[in-house]
Amino acid sequence: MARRLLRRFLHTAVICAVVATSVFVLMQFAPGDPFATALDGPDVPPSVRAEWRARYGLDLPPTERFVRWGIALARGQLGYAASRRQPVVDVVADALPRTLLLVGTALLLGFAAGVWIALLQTRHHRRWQDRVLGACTLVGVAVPEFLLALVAMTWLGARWHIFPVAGIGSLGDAAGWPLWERMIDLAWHLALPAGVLALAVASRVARHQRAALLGVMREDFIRTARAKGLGEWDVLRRHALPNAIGPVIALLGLALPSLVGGAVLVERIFGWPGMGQTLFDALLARDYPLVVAAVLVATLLAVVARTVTDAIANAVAPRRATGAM
Amino acid sequence: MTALLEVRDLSVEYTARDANAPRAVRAVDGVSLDVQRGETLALVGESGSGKTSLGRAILRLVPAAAGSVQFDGTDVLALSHDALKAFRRRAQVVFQDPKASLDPRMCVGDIVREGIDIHALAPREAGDLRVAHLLEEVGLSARDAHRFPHEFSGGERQRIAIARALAVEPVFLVLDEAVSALDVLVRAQVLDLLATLQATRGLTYLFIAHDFAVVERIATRVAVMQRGRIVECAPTASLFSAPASPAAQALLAAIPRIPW
Amino acid sequence: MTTGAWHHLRNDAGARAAAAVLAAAAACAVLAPALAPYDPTIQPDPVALRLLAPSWQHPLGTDPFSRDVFSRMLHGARVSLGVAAGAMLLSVTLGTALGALAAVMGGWVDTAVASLVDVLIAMPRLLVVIALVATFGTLSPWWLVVLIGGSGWLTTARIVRAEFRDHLQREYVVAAVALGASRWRIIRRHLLPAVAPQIAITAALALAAVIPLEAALSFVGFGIQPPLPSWGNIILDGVDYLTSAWWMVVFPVGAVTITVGSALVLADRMRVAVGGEEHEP
Amino acid sequence: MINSAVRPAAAAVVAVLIVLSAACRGADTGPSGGVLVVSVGADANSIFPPFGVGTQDRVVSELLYDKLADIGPSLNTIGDIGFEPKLARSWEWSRDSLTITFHLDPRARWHDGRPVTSADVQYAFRVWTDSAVGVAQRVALSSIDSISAPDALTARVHFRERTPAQFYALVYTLVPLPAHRFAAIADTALRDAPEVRAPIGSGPFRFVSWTPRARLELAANGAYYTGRPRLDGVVFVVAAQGATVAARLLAGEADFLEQLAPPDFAQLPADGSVRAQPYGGFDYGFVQFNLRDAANPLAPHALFGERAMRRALTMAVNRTTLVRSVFDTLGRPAIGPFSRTQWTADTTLRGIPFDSAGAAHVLDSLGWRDANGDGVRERNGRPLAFSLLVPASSRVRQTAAVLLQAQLKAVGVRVNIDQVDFNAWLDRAQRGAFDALVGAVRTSPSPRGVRDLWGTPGPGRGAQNWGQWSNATFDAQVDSALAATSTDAVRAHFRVAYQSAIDDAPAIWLYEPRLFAGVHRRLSVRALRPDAWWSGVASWSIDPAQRLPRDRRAATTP
Amino acid sequence: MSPLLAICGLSVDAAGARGTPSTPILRDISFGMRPGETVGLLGASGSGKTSLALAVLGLLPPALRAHGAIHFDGHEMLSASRGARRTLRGRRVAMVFQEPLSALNPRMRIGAQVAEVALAHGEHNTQRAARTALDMLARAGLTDAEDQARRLPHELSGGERQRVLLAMAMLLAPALLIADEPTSSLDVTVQAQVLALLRAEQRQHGMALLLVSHDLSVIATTCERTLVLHDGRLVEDVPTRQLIVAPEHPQARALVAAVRRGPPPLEHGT
Repeated sequence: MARRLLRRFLHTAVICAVVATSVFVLMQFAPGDPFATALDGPDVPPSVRAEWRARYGLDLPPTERFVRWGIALARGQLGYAASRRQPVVDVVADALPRTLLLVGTALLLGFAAGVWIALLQTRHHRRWQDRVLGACTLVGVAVPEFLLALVAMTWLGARWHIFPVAGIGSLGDAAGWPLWERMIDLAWHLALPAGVLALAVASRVARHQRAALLGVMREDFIRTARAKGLGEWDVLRRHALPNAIGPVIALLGLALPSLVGGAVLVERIFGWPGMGQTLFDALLARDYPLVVAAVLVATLLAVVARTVTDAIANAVAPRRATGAM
Repeated sequence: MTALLEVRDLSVEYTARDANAPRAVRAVDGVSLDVQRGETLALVGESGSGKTSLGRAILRLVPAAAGSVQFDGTDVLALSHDALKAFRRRAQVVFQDPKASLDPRMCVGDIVREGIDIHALAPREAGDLRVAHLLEEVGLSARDAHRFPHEFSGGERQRIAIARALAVEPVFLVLDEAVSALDVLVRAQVLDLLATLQATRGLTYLFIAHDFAVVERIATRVAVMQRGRIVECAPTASLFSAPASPAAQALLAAIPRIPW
Repeated sequence: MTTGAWHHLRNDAGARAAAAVLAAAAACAVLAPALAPYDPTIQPDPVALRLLAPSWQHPLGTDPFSRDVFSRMLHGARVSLGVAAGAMLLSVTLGTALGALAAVMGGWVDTAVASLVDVLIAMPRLLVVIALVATFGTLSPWWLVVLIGGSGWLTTARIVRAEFRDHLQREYVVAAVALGASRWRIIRRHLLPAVAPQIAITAALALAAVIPLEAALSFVGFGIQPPLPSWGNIILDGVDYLTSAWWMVVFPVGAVTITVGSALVLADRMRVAVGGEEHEP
Repeated sequence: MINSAVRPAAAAVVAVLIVLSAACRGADTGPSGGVLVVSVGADANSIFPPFGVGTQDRVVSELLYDKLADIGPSLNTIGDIGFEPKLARSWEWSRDSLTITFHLDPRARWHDGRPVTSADVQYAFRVWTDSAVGVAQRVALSSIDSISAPDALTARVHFRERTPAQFYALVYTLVPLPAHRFAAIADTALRDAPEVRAPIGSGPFRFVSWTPRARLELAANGAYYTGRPRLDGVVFVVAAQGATVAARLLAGEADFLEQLAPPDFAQLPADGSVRAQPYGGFDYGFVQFNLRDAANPLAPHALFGERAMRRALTMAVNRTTLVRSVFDTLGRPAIGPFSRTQWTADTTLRGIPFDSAGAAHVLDSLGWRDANGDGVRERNGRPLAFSLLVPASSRVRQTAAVLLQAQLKAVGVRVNIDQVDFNAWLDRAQRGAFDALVGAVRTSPSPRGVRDLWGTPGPGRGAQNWGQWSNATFDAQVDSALAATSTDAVRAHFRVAYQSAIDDAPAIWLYEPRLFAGVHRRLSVRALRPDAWWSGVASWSIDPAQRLPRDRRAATTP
Repeated sequence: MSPLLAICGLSVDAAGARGTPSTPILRDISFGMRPGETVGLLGASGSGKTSLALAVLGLLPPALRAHGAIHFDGHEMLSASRGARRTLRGRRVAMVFQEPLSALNPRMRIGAQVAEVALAHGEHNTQRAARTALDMLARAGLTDAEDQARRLPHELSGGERQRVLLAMAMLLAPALLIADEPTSSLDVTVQAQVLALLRAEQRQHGMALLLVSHDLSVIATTCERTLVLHDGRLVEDVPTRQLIVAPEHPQARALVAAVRRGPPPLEHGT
C-alpha cells in the first residue's frame, strides 16, 4: 500500500514537472509581458520598463530564468503574480476555494440528478419518460454552457430577479449576519453558476449512467434477481446501479478538467472569481508564475480527483476476477 | 525415431495484478513430456491446472520462464523471427471457444485462407480452390466460404477453426479444449473428424481436455496435470483401468455413467 | 463494423435521422456558395439595414453589420464544420495511431503514451487551446484545426489502447499469431476492423466536442477571424443583443445544438448497434 | 448600437436626460446615507496612487486619497486657472514661477487620525521619483527639482524649469502619502508590501475590504476635513463579462455604470429605473498606419510610406456610416489626433472627405489596378492588401475593423483582420510588427499627450508613435504650443499641428464615443467630469425612500 | 393428483426486425408436471430449452413473445400481472442458472444475495433473513458458511458458486425448481457433487424438478421422465429408462447414442 502511494506520488510529481516545464516554455514564446497594460502610457519611458523587467527577473536569459524558477518551485515557492500584485499563493488561496465550491456543488448536484434521471429512464426504458428525459439530456449536453449561463443570467437574474445576476455574496451588512444566513446567501449566489454547470454535468452523467445501466440490465445476475421475485425498482437500485455506477464515477473523474474548462466561462459570466478565471486572466496577462501555479493546481486537482474517483469506482465495483488466466 | 516434441522442465509464470502488489504466479511448473509422431497425447486436468498455459508455451504464444521445447530437433524457444514463422506452419492450434477464436468480421473463406496468405502458399485462385477443398475436408461446403462465422452452429465453427489450422499443412496440432464447449452430440462428430484427419494426414495431436470422457476415445496416452505439474502419464487403457494418482482417480470417478 | 451492427444501424430510425441531419449540415457547408442568397461578408447598409428581424428578404434576419444571417449561417457551416471535421479527423487519427502503438508495442512506448495522456487529460482543453492561440497570435482555420485536433486525441487513444489490449487477448488474435501473422497484419486485418466501431463512436463524440469548442473560443475572441463567418463568431456578433435581436443567437446556437445533438445520437446508436441494448422487463 | 426600432426612443431619452442631469447639478444639499454600488468590468490592480495605472486604479485611489489641488470644471491645464483647493488650502507662486508654495489644510487628517503634513508631500515625491520604487509616471515629475518643508503645513516645490502645465503635472500626478505609515518600509519593498493593498488615505472615503476580482468596499470618512460624504459607502462590484456588468445595473443590483455600451440602450428598463447620463470623454479611435516596413524598421512601408496612399485610404472610408453603425447616435467621427472634449480641440479643421470615387481615382493613378478581376487591386503583381491588427479585448474596435474591411473592399483593397489578445496586440504595436492597427486612446486633459502619440519618435516624444510617422511641422507646432502660456497661442499652434496631421494622414481618425453613464433612479449624481466621473462622488446621494437592504451597514465614523 | 405445472400449446417467437417475419423458438409445446416429479429436458443447443425454462418464470427477454398457456400453481403465468408473477418467483418456483459466476451479483456479498430472497417475500427482519440464509448455505454444502457468506462471488470457486445459487433457489422451499444446465460450466469432479446435492434436496423437500441439459448422462441419473426438445418441438416425452433403451425420434436416438458409444475403434498412426 505504501509502495503504491509512493508510486502514485512520484507519478504525480513527474506529471507536475512535465506540465510546469511545458507551460514555462510555452509562455516564453507568448508575446508581451505582465506589465503591458501597466506600462502602456505615453509618460512611461523605456527605462522604467527595463526596471520593471529587471525587478521580476524578466531580463535574464530564459535558461537562467528557468533554472531559478525551477529551484524556487521545487522549494515550494510559487513566486509573485505581477499582474495581480500579490504573491501567487495568495491569489490561489483566494480563488481555489471558490472554484472548489462551485465545481464541487455542480458535481454533486449534477451527479445526483444525473443518476436519478438515468434510473428513471432505465425503469421506463423505451417509453415516453425515457424519450423525454433523453431529449432533455441530449440538449443539455449539446447546448454550449456559456449560452446557458448567459440566458440564465439575463432572464433568471436580470429580468425576473429570482437569483442575483452575479457576485459571491450580498452587499451591506451581510458580513455581520449569523452563519446560517450567510450560508443561505452564499447558496443563493451559487445557485445560477452551479446550476448551469450542474445541468451540464447531470446531462452527461445521465447519458452515461443510462447506457451503463442498460448494459448491466442485460447481465445474468439481473435475471437471477428477478427470478428471486424482486420488484423492478429493487432490481435497479440494489443490483443494477451498484454495478453500473463505478464506470460513471471514473468517467466523472476524467471529465473534471473539461468541467473546469467550462467553468471558466461560467465564472466569467457570473462574476465568480475562481481558478478558471484566474488562469484565463493570467494567460492573457502573460503572468507565467501565476499561469504555472494555476495549471499545476488544476493538474493536481485533476490527478487527485482521478485518484479519488478511481478509488471510489473500485470500491463500488471491485474488478471482477477474470475467468481463466 | 525421436519424439516430435520434447518438452523439458518447462515453466510458465504470470504476473497476477492483485489488489496490492503484483506477484508472479507459476502456472506451469517444470513440466517435461514427449509427444511421438502420429500419436495423440491427451493432457487432462481441472481448470487452473496449467494445461492451457503449457499448450500455449509450447507454441510460443506465451513466454516460457524456464525450460526447453524441442520440436523436430530444433529449439522452439530460441527461434529467430523467420524461423518462428516457419515453425508456425508446422505447429497449429485449435481453441476451445469456436465463437471467440474466429474473427467475426471476416468471412469463412478469408479466415481459412489467412494462413495461406501469410505464408504465401498459393496464388489467388489456387488459394480459393484450396480453401474450398479444406472446407469440404472438414465436412463443410465450398459455398460456406462466403458466409460469416455467426451464421454457423458451434460444431460448424469448430470445423472452420480446424480448417484454418490445416490450411498451412501442419504436422502438429494443439487441440486446446477443442470439444469442451460443444454439445455431446456435436462433440462426438468433431472427435470423429479429428480422428479421420489424423488418419489421412498423419497428424500428431496434443489434446487438452478437462474431461476423461472425451479423452478415452481419442488419446493414445494421457498425461494428468494438477497445479502446474504432470502427476501421471500413461497409455490410455492402462490409465483407465488402473489410475495411479489421486487426481486421475477423481477424474475417472467423475465420468457420469448412465445406469443402463 | 460487423455486418450485423451495420445492418442494425441502418434500420435504426434515430441513427438515420441523426445521419440525415449531419449530412444536411455537410451539404449546407459544401453547397453554401450556391445556396446562400447573399455574399456572407457584404454589408449593404450597416446603418439602415442592421439587426433586421427575420423577413422574406432575410429569412434569419441581419446582423449588426447588415449582413444576411442566413447566408452567414450557411457559410459558417462551411467553416465550423470544416474545422470540426478536420480537427476530428486529426484527433481520431492521432489517437488511433498512438493508442494502437501503445497497446501493440507495450513496454516503454505504452508507458510513455499513457503518461502523456495522463498529463494532457489533466488540463482543461479550452484553456490549453486559448493558451496556444495566445502564444501564436492569430490563427488561420488550418492552424485552428491543428490546435483543436492536436489537443483532442486523448479519448480516442485511451479507448483504442484499451480495446486493442482487450482484443489482443482474444483467441482469434492468438490464432492469427499462431498462424504466423505479423504485428502489422494483425493490426490491419483484425484489430483495426474490430475496433473500428469504437473509433467511429469516438469520432462522433469528438465532432460533438469540437463544435462547441469553436463556439466557446469565438466567444472569448480567439476563434475564426472576421469576416469569415463561423457559427461561433455569429454567436459572438449577436451575444450583446440577446434580448433585442434573438435571431442572432437562436439560429447559430440552434445549429450548434442540433449538429452536436445529432453527432451524440449517432454515437449512441452506434454504441447500441455494436453492443446491443436490450433490456428485460 | 441600438436596434433600429428603439432608436428614436433612445434619442428622446438622451435629450430628456441631458435636461434632467442639468437639473440635478444644482442640488447641492440632499439626504445622506446609502451605499453606492458601482458595477465595473475590471478590478483595480493597485489602489495605492503611485502604482495605479488603469482607470479603476485611479477611481479607487482618488476616492481614498486627496490631491493637493484638483483640476476645475473647465479642465484647463495651463497655469493654475480653475484649479480647486484640496489638501492644499492655498498656494502661491514665486516670481520666476520656479517655486510653488502650498499651504496644507490644517483640518486634513489621514484615515487613522494623524494630520496631513508637508513631510507627507516630501515622502510622496521621494516615492514617485526613486527608481528603486519604479513608479511608471516618474517622468511626469521630471521638471521638479525638490520639495522642501518649511513647516508642518507648508510644502515648497522647486522646479528646474517653467512649463505652462507645470502646476497641472504636479498636482495631477503627485498625491501626498502617509509617511508615518510607509516610511519604515524600504523603497524597494514598497511595491509588494501588504500595506499598499489596504491603504490609509486622506480622501472622503476610507478603505474597508477588497476581494480581488469580486468586490472592493469603501466607507465614508466621517472625519473628512470638508465634511462627511453623503453616501455611507461605495462598493465596486466586478464582473469580467460585459453583459454581466450591464445586467447588474439593469437589474438594480448596482446603482452606477461608468459607460453604457450601445447594445445596453435597447435594454434600459421601461419603468425608467435606470437612466443614461451623458458626459464628455477623452477617447478617440483611429486606424494607425505603420510607415515603416513591419519586418525592417529602416525601410519605408511598401504601402503606407506613400502619403497619397494613406490619403486615398482615408478618403475611401465613410466614417459617418461607420460611426453610426458602431455607436448609433452615441459617437461622432473623430476629426484629428484629439478628442473634442480637450480644450485645445478645434472643430473647424479641414478633414479628408469621404469620396470613394476619388479614392479609386488616386489608387488608379498610383498604379494600383485590378487587372485580374478578383476585386483586389494589384501593382506589379502585388495585391493591394494589408493586415489590420485588432485587440480581441475591444468589441468596439473589432466592430470598426469589420466595417472598415468591407468599406475598403469596395475600392479594391483587401484588409486581413488580425485579431489578437491585448497583450500580443500591444507587444506587436510596440515592436512595430504590423501594417496598420486599430488604436484607441483615452487622453488626459492635458494636450501634452499628443506629442507622445504622434510626435516623431525620439527623446521626449513619440513614445507611443508606433506608426513611426514623422512630420517636422507637426513637431515644431506642438512644441511651440506646449511652451506657450496663453491659451489663445496654444490653440493657434495646435490648430496648425492638427491640420498637418490630418493632411498627412498618419492615421484614419475614426470615432469619438459619447460617454453615457448608467445611473439608477435612486441615485442623484452631480455633473460627471469628463476625465474623472468619480470626482464628485462625495456629494452624490441616494434617495432615502428608495433605500435597499444593502444600504444598511455599521456606522462609518471611525 | 392435479398437475403442478401444465403447459398447453406454448409457442415462443422472436419478434423479427421491422418487416422480417418472426422466427419461432418453441412450437406448440404441451406437457405437465406433478408435484414432486423430476423431469429432464434434453436437447441440443439451440433447441429452445432455456426459452422454455424462462417462459415458465415469465422472464423471457422482451424480444421474445409467448403464446399458449402456462398453468402453474393455480395461476396462468402468461396473463398474470407483473406483481402476481413476482410473488410466485423465488417462493413457489425457483431457478438455477448455467453460469454461476455471471448469475451472481459481483458486488454483493453472497449471504446478502441469498437473504434477499426471503426479504423479497415478506420477511422484514434482516437478521432473521440472514440467519435463514446462513442455514441454507450450510445445508447446500458450503463449508464454513458463516465466513463464506461475507465473501463476494469472485472469491468463491465455481462449485461453491453453484451451491450458492442452489441455496438461493431452495431457500423458500419452492414447489418447482428449474435447473438450467446447472453443471455444464463446472469441472467434471464438481459436476457430480452438485448433481448429488440437487438430488438430495429434491428428495428431502419433495419438490418438482425440471432439469435442463444437453447431456443425457446428467439427466439419466436424476430424472424419472425425460422430454426431448428438437428445433422447438417436443419430440419425446417418455420415462427416462425407456428413452435410453428405445429412443424413437431420430434426434433422441442421436442424443442417446452420443453418450452411449464406447471408445471408437481408432487406428493410431502408422
